[in-house]
Amino acid sequence: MDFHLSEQEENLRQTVQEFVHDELVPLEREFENAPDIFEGTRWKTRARLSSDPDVKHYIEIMEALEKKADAKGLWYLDVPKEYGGMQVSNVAMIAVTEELEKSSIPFEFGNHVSNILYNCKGEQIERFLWPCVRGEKTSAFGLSEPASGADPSMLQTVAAPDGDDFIINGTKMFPTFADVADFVQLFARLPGTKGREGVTCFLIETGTPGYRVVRSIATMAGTEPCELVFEDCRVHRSQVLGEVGKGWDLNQAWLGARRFQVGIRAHGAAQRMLRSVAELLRADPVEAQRFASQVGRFAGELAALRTLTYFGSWKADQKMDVRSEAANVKLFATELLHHVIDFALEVAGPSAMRKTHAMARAFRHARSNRIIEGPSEIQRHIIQRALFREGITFLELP
Amino acid sequence: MDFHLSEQEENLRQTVQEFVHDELVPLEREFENAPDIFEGTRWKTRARLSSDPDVKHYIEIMEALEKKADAKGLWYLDVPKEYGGMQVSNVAMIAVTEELEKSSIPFEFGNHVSNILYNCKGEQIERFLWPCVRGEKTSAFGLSEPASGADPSMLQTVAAPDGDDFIINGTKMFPTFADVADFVQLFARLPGTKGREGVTCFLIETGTPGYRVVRSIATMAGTEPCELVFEDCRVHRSQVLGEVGKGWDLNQAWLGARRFQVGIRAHGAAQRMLRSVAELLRADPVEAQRFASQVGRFAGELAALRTLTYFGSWKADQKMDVRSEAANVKLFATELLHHVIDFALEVAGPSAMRKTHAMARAFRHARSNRIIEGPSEIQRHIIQRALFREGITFLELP
Amino acid sequence: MDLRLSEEERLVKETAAHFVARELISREGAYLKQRELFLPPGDPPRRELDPEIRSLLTERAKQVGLWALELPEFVGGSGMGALARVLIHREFGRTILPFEPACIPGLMANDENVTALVEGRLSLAFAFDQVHKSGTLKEVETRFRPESGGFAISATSIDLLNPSADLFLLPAREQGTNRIGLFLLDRETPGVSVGEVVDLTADSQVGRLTLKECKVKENRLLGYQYEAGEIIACEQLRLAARALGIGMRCLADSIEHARSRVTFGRPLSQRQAIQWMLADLSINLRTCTWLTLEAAWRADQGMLYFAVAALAKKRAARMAFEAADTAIQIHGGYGVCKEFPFEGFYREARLMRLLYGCEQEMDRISGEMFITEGAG
Amino acid sequence: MDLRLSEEERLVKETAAHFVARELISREGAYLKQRELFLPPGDPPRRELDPEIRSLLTERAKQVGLWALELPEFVGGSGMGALARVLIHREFGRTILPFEPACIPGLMANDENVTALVEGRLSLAFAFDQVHKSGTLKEVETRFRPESGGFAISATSIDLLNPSADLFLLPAREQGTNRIGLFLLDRETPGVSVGEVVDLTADSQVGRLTLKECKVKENRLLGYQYEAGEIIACEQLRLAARALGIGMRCLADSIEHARSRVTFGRPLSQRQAIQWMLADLSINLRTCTWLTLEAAWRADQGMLYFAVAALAKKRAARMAFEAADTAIQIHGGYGVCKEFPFEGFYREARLMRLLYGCEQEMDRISGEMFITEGAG
Repeated sequence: MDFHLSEQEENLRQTVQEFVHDELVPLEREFENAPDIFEGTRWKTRARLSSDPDVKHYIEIMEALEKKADAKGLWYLDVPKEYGGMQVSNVAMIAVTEELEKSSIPFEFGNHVSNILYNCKGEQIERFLWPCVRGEKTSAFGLSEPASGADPSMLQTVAAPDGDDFIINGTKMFPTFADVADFVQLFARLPGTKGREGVTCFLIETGTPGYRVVRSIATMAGTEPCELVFEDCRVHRSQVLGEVGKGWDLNQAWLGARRFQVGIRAHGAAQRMLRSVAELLRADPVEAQRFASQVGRFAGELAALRTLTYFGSWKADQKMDVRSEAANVKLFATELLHHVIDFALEVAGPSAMRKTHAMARAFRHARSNRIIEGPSEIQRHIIQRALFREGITFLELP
Repeated sequence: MDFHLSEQEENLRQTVQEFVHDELVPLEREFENAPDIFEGTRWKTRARLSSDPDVKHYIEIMEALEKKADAKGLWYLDVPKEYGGMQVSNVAMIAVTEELEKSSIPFEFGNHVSNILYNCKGEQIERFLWPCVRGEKTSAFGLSEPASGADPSMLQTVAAPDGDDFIINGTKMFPTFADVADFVQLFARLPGTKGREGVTCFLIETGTPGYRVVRSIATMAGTEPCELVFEDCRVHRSQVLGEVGKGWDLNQAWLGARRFQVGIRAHGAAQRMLRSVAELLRADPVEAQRFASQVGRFAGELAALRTLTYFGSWKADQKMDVRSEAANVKLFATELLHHVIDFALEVAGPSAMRKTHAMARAFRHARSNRIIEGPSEIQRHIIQRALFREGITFLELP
Repeated sequence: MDLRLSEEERLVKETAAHFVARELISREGAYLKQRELFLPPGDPPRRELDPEIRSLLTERAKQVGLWALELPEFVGGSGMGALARVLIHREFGRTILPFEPACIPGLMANDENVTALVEGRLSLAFAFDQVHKSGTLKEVETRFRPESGGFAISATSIDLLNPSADLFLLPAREQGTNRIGLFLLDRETPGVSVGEVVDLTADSQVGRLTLKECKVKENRLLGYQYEAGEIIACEQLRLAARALGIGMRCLADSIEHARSRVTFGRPLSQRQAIQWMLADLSINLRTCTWLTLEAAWRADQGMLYFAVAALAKKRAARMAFEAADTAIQIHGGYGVCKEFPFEGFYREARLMRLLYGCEQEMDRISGEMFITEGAG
Repeated sequence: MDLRLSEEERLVKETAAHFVARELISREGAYLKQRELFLPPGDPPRRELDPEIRSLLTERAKQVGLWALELPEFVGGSGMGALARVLIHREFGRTILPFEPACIPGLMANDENVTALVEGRLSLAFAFDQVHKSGTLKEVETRFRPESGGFAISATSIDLLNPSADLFLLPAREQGTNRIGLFLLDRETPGVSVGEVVDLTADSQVGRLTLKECKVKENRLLGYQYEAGEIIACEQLRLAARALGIGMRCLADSIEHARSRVTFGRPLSQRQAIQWMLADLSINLRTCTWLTLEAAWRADQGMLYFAVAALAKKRAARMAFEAADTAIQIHGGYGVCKEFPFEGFYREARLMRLLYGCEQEMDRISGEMFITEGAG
C-alpha cells in the first residue's frame, strides 16, 4: 500500500502549487469584489454578454492567466493524448484541483471537454469534439425535464426516426449555459420505449431549426439554467453520440466522472471558508476558544473527505466500478460544505450576509450542489443499492 | 389561551412537590448504590425474588414511601372514580410525574393499572381489574412475537374457537415481568384472519395449562423480558377482553396512553443527567466554559419536550385524536434522552462508565426506549401518515 | 389549562389569515415572476415590492386593524397583546411577499412622531446591531452621556438593517455608569450618518450607521435596561412567529408537491426518505409553535418571558431554515429557482438565525445559567 | 499511489481473518448463550471468557504469528508494522469474543520481563488514565523525580483499566522540569496499590491505582515525551482498527437481517429509512477505513502521524458506536438482547469513544491548531 503520488503526479502537483502561489494568490484581493460570473471554465461565454467595464477588466485578467497556465504546460491536462492532451490520471486531476482550490480565484485549467464527447466518431470529431478541445466551442447538457431528473422512465422527449433523420419533440429544464453554448448534448427516447431502453444522445447545434432556448431561469445560485424546447427538430442520424438506444449509459458516465471533482472542489471551498473563520477567530481569542472545537471537527471531516476522494479517484484509475464511491463523495462533500458554510456564517454573524461577502456567495452557490447532478437522495439510493447487492465487499481492500 | 394548571391540578402538583422534597430527596444519597431493580411500579414482584439482604432493605424503604404517599392522598390518582380512584386528568398526571422525576429515587405512585383493563366486564372486573387496582395482582402485556412487532399482519398466535372456549397456540417475545405477573393480556388472532382483523385480547392467568413462561432474557437494559409459549392453551370466552376481533384497537389505546408518560419521564431523566453535568462543571470553570453551549442547547430542547408533552396530554384530555401527538412525544423524548446521556458521558469521561454510576445506568436503560412500545421508525411512520392524510391542520390552533 | 384560542384571539388570527391569503399570497405569482426572458450574467438583483402595491396594502392592512399592532388605539394602533401579535406575524410569515405590519413599540405611543410613523410618513429602524451576537445587551458599545437638556450619543459603526429609515431606536451605554439607555434618534440629527448601503443576501439592505456626538433632547431617552430588553424580546417573538409561518408554508407546499410528483413510478409521498424529512420538520414545528405561544402568553400575563422568547426565536428560526431547506430539496431543481418562494424563505431564515441572538451564543448564555443555578 | 495491499499485507490480513472466523466467531454462540432460564433481578453480570479457552486461543494465536505484534521476532514477537497491525486488529474487532493479541510496545523489547509478557505469564496495563481526556500528555499529573539509582513516582488516584495486570506502563511528569517520562512499574513495588476494582459498563473492569513514592530503577525509564506519545498513537490506531471491525460486523449483520426480516409485507431492505441508515454508515466506514490506513502507513513511512492517528480514532470509535446503534435499531427487540452481539459492541464502542481522547477535546485541540496556523 502506498499513498504517495507518483513522481509524475507529484511534479504536476508542484507545478500547480507554484502557479497558485505565483499567479493566483497575488490576485485574491483584487477578486474580492469581482462580479459573480467567473466560476468554472465556461465563464467566458457568459461574461462576454456583459457590457459592464468591470467585467471586461476581469476577463482580461483571466485570459492572461490562461496564457500563463498554457505556457507552463497546465492546459489540456485531462484531454486524451490522441487529441494532443496530457491524459493525466484521475488522481492527478484531483491533486491539481486541490492545489487550485487553495486560492479563492475562480480559475480553472482548460479546456475541459464533456467527457462523453470522446465517444464522437467520424465527422463528429471535427464538428464537435475538436472545437471543444481547442476551446472554440462549448456545449450544454440536456437531460432533465420539467417532470424528470434522475429517473429515466420519466424522460419524455421523443426522437422519432424518419429515414436517416430523427424528429425531436420535447422540453428540457435546467441545462446550464445552454443560452450561450454552441451545441447541446440532448437525451431523448425512441418512440414507445420505456426506462433506460431507447434513450439516445444527440449533438444538436444552437440554431438548428426547431430547437429553441426559450429562456434562462433565475436561481439562488446565480447560475441561470435554461429551458429548451424542441419542436419537430430534425437531426441527421450522424448526430447520434455513441449508439442509438445507449444514451443512458453516457449520462451515467458523465455524472460519474464529475463527482470526484465535485468532491475536491467542495473540499477546497470548505477549507477556504474554514480559513476565513480562523482568520476572524485569530483576532478574538475569546471567540476562538468558543468555536475551536467546531473548527477542529470540520477540519477532521475535511481530511476524511479528502482521503475518500483520492481513494475513489484511484479506484477509477484502476478501471474499477466506482459508482458507489462517486456517490459517497458527492453526498459527503456537498453535505459537508453546506454545514461548513452554515458554521462560518454563525461565527461571522449578520455582517457576512452582505451579498458580495465570500461567505454569502458560498452560501447561495452551495445549496444547489445538493440537488444538481443527482440530489443527495439519489446518491444514498446508489449507495444502498450497492450495499444490498454486494454487501460489505467494498471494505475488502483491493 | 391559558397555560396555567387548573386550581385542582396545581394543588396536586404542589402536594407532590412537597412529597418529593420531604420524602424522596433526603433518600437520594442512600439510593446511589441501590440495586438496579426498583424501576416502575412492578418492582416489588421482582424484588421479592431476590435473597439479597440489601434488596430487602430497599423494599422496606419503598414500602414505607408507599404508605406515606397513600396517606397524603397520592395513591390511585389515575384510577377512575367508579373504582375508588381520583381520575385526575392526563395533564395532571404529567405534572405529577414531572415533579416525581425531579428526584432520582425510582419511586412511582400506584397503583397503575394497564389502562385497557378498564374494558373488563362482568366477572372479569372482580377477577382481573379489582386486584390490579388494589395492587394485589400484576399483569404482563403479550403482543410482540419472534417475527412481529408493530405490524398486525405478522401476528401469528392463533386462538381457535372451540365451543365456548378458544384454544391458543403461539409464542410471544419480550413481555416484561411475565415471569412474575399473575396474568397476561394476550393478543391472538382468529384462524384465517389477516391484518388487524380477528385480533383478540385474552386475559390468561399464570398457571393456566398450556401457558408457559419459558425463560427470561438478559438485555442491556436489565429488564429481563420473557418468552411465553402457548400450546393448546384452552381459555373460556369470558376471558376475552373487550370484543372478539377488536383486540388491535386495545393495543393501540394501551400504547397511546403511555407515550405522554414516556415523554415526561424521559424529560425528567434527561434533566437529572443535565443537572449532574452541571454539578461536575461547577467544579471546573474551564470545562464549564467549554461545555456551556451544549448544556444550554439541551436545556432548551428539554423545554421544548416539556411543552410538547403538556400540549399532547391536554389534547388527550379534550378527547381529541392524539395518535400523532403521542408519536411526536415518544420519538422526540427518547431520541433527546439518548443524546443527553451521550453528552453527559462525554463530559464525565470514562470514570462514569462504572457499572453502578447513574450515567452508565441511564446509558444502558435508555437504549431500549427507542425500540420498545414502537420503535422510532414506527413513530415517524405514524407522524407522516397523519401529515399526508390531514396536511398541516395540526397547526390550526384548537 | 385551556389551550383553545379565545373568541377574540381566533378573530384576530382569522383576520390575518384572510388578509394574507387574499392580499399577499394572491400577489406572489406576479411578484416572483421573472421579467426578462434572458438574464444578465451574475447574481440576480434584489427583489422589491412595487411601491404602489405597498401603499395599497398598507391602507388595507390599516382598515382591518393589522397595523401598528403594539400601539394603543388612541394613536391609531391596534392595541394587541403579545399572543395576538404572534398569531398575526405567523400568518404574515406564510408569504414570500415582503410585507408585514409596521412595528412601532408601545413605548413610542407618546412620542411626537408616532402619528407620522403610524401613517407611514416616517419609518423606524431598530439599530440593535450589537445585540445580534447574543440576543442580550451585554455587547452594546454605543455610548451616551448626559448633557445640559439632553444627551450626547456616539458610536463608531453600527450595521443598520432598514437603512432608509427616518428614525432609529437604539440602546446605548452611559459613560461611567455603564447603565443602558434606550434612545430615539432622528436621521437628520447632526452627527448621524448612514453610509455603505448595500444589498444583503436576504432581499433587504444594510448600511453603516455612525454617530458622532449626536445631541438628543431628554425626552428621546425612552427607557432603560428593561425597556431595551423588551424590544429585544418583542423582536424575538416577532421573528419566531414569522419563522412559524415560513415553516407552515414550506411544510404545506412540500406535502402537496410530494403527493403529486412521481419518480421511479411512485409519488414522492410514498418514499420514507421524504416522509421522514417532513415528519421531523412537523415535530419541530409543533415544539416551536408551543414554545412561541407560551412565551407570548407569559408576556401577556406579566410573567418573566425573556428567556422563553429567546429560546423560541432560536429554535423557530432554525426550524424555518430547515423547513426551507427541506422544501428546496423536495422541489428539486425548482427549489432554488426564484420563481418559487422557497429559496427566498431560505435566505430570509438564514438571516433570521443571526438576528437578536446567534444560536451558539444564546445556548452558551442559557447553559451558563443552568450550570450556575442547576435548574432549567 | 497504489492502494492495493502488498502480498505480505494480504497474507497478514487473511491469516487474521481466518483465525477470527475459525477460532473466535465460531465460539460466539456458546459465549453469548444465556446459562439460566430465569435471571435474577438486576443488571446481568459481566461476561468473561472461560480461562481455559483463553489459554487455548492464546496458544493458537501465537502459532500463526498473531501475538505480540509490535515486538521483534527475536523476543518472540511478530515484528509487524503499523499497517499490518491495523489490518489484524480490524479483523479481531469483528467478533464480540473478548480476545485480541497482547499489546506489548516495541520499546519493551529489551526489558527483563519481555519473555514473561510474551508467554503470558505476566500481563501489562497502560496506566494512561490522565491521557483519556484529550489524547495528549498535557493532563498528566503523575510526578516523578530522580533519586540515587533511579526515580520516585507518585500519583494520587489513577483509573486503571485492566486492573489485574502485573506491570504498569505509565507517563509521569518530572518535578521542576515538567518533562514527561515513560515508566514501567511492578505491581509489587512498595507504594503501589490497586483498589476499588469494579465492573465497567463495557465487559471489563477498572480499579484505582495509587502510587506513593514508588521507587524504580533507572532502566525502568523507557522513554520521554515522544515515546509516551507513540504509545498513545499506537493505542489510538489499535482502537480505530477495532472500531472498523465493529463497524464491518454491524453493517454486514444489519444488511443480512434487513434482507430477511419482513414487516408490513416487505423486507426491511426495501425501506428507505433502513437503506439510508446503512448508506450513511457505509460512508462513515469508508472514510474511517482510509483515514486509519493512511495514518498507519504514515507511521510505517516514518512520517508525522500522531494527528491523523488521533483523528482516525476519534472518527472510527464514533462510527463504531453508531454502527452498533444502527444494528440494534434494525434488529429491534433482539438488538438489546445479550444473546446478540450488538449491545456488547454498543457498550464497548461507547467506552472506546472516551479512551485516548474525548471527541470535543480532540476537536478543540485540532481546532486551536487550525486557527493558529490557518491550515488543515
